[in-house]
Amino acid sequence: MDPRITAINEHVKNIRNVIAVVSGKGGVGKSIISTIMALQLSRMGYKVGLLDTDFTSPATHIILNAEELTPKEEKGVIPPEIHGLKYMTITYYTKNNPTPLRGIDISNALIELLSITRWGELDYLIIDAPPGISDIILDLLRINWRIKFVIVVTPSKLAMETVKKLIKLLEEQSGEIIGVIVNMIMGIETNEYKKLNKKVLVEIPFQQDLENKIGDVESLLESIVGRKVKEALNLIIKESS
Amino acid sequence: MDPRITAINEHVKNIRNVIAVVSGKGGVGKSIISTIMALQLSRMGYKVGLLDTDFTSPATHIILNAEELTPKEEKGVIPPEIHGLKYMTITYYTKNNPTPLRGIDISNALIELLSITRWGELDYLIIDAPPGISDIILDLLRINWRIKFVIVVTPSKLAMETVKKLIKLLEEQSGEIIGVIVNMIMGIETNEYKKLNKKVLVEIPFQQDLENKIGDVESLLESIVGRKVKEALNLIIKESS
Amino acid sequence: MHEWALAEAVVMSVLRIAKEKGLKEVKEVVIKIGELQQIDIEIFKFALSELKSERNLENVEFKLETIEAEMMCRKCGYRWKFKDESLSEDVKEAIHFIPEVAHTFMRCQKCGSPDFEIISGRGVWIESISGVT
Amino acid sequence: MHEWALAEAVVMSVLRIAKEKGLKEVKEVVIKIGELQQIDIEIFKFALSELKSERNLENVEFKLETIEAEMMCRKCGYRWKFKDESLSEDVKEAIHFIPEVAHTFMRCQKCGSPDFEIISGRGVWIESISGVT
Ligand SMILES: Nc1ncnc2c1ncn2[C@@H]1O[C@H](COP(=O)(O)OP(=O)(O)O)[C@@H](O)[C@H]1O
Ligand SMILES: Nc1ncnc2c1ncn2[C@@H]1O[C@H](COP(=O)(O)OP(=O)(O)O)[C@@H](O)[C@H]1O
Ligand SMILES: [Mg+2]
Ligand SMILES: [Mg+2]
Ligand SMILES: [Mg+2]
Ligand SMILES: [Mg+2]
Ligand code: NI
Ligand code: NI
Ligand SMILES: [Zn+2]
Ligand SMILES: [Zn+2]
Repeated sequence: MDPRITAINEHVKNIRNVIAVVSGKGGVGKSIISTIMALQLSRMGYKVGLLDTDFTSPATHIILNAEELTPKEEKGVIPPEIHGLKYMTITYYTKNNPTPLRGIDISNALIELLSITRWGELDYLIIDAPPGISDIILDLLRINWRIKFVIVVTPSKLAMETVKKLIKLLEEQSGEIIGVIVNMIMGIETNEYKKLNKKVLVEIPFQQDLENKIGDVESLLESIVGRKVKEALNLIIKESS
Repeated sequence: MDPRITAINEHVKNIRNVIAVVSGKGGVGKSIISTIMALQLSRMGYKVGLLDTDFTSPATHIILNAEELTPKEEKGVIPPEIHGLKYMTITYYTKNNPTPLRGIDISNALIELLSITRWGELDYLIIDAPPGISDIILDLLRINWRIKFVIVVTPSKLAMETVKKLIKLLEEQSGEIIGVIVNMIMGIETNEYKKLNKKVLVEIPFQQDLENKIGDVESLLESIVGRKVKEALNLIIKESS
Repeated sequence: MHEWALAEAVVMSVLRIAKEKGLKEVKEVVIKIGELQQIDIEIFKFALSELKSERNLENVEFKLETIEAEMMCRKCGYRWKFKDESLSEDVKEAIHFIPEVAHTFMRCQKCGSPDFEIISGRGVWIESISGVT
Repeated sequence: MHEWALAEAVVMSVLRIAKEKGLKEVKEVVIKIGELQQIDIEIFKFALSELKSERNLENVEFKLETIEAEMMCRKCGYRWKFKDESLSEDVKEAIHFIPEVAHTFMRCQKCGSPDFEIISGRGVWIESISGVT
């Protein structure tokens, strides 16, 4: 009997909305978008948590410039606050060392983190998911909580191929899909993503100077991507209220 | 006693060079580059195999437009030939259905595929790796063969973060790194990848119309990306001979 | 007919283990065959006997035992047997080659999840080897 | 001091299992504690006793047993024990929170691989519960 699963339900009891930013495909902008989502929600006055579950290739700590934080222990682990977010990442413990984890370890690390983290009361917990349709996606579906999914895709045949599969899986497994964010639009691509038959929350253009804004939260939020993510959030909030 | 590991050594005995295209980061171009590498080598007259190990989010079958193939059975599995390549992918068996696999299944599928596939004599086996630093990377390091790694990175802080970790791991584990391919260069980025202290095999520009060439092998090979990958290959071949 | 590849794998492993154990002559090899992979036992036996003579293992007796395949759902805990699945020939064929493809085509018979563990009946393995040292 | 969170997890699970089993009163709970996580047993016991009175479990006896942590390398098969590692306090602290972080900081003591299985001594779990139905 593993007591952690029971503990998780207790620790997420006071979280009103759990939103996982997923794709199956890598490099489509899940980390950028999930981080900006969390930041924008916090600016809107909500109580927000951000959890990076891409344990072997985390990125959110770079986007947030959060390399100096350490969580406090107090009847569990208290997520440090940064830019108004309660933020949890494995990099608190691994620093910038390689972290080769097999799937079973990834799954255990997720369950462990969720069972010791004391988020307290939250309006939104945003989860940044790793690429692949593997342990993390299956665990997010296995835990008994009211999780919703935001799908990120780019207008590329290669991204579309995997996203179609993920959507099929989530629908079959009664995963609630809020909608699709189409990222890195450059103008000349196919509009095939319209055939996904999912609500398109927002179309985000490719923004060439985004790179310079990584690690600088203020200019990230004011950037085109930052503003487009906010548009998507307005739709999401309307839906969930 | 699992007899498959012994079998693998037998089946890869007549492969002169095994090259895995890896990154840790998703969406940097591993699948495009590994596929083009295999195709270009074949055009140069080498006997080439291509193995897609991104089982949950495969892409090479789309790039090759290889959705109609099925392998033959003959004292094992004979990889179908397409555009001159011996090509193996899990999509022969899963078609376009979602394939949610935990890490342990991904590892088992790789070992199974390698132990039943009869590549015959090959000059090069190119392996397209999934994102993450997880089961596939660890298995490629565990199998006792002379594997070499080509690292793909983009000039993004987020890609760099993970690639640095992967390089550190491979070096520590005596994995042979041929060099780094820097993909999707747009001009204004940092040159931080020069600090990786690895031979840069080629710098590939961001090619806006690449999307239209996916599935069309001829124009892919003639594209800028196609020609740049060939430049990298010329260096790789010189090294390995 | 990739039974041949599996038989080859077994025979090569037997040779390797015999060497490691310092066996002069191998007498008996017990092989367990997971049901999931639906090995054609007759072809497998034939391949083994052909390979025996090729590899100087004439005096070995191969004992085969099929292990029933059983799955357990990671989501709801339900257990069920492969023999209770009704799969198309195409799907069986796919699982024959790569057992993990089961997660593409099979679902927990109680809750519908693809997230199950194959708790028995996967793969082909050597249970024991005995002989003369 | 996330011993408290672990104790809470145990107590909540005990309550849930007792309900499922239809136990009117829980008498004894056997808890196994993996060495890898380096739980402070005194704090853990204190947390359990505090939680006992909060949750109407006054009469329960908690029996704690520490399980030695052992690793096995997936590359070379070598086995070694956690107590033979010499890790810095920072690293121990990290493993205390997320045992998987062991793969960041520990290596097979024979071949240097990070690809090892923790074959025993990971986590905290309830071995058995007994009581009056
Ligand atoms: N709209 C955009 N315009 C330009 N670059 C983007 C955009 N969205 C993301 N990127 C860049 O693409 C890369 C992948 O983004 P990331 O958030 O790490 O994706 P994922 O988490 O899906 O792997 C990063 O270098 C990021 O800066
Ligand atoms: N040099 C390039 N210029 C423009 N687009 C590229 C380039 N290289 C790759 N891409 C595109 O980037 C996306 C990710 O490529 P892919 O090969 O699938 O990466 P990975 O295998 O690393 O996930 C695809 O849509 C691909 O078409
Ligand atoms: Mg990411
Ligand atoms: Mg991330
Ligand atoms: Mg790929
Ligand atoms: Mg691929
Ligand atoms: Ni067969
Ligand atoms: Ni603690
Ligand atoms: Zn089930
Ligand atoms: Zn070892």
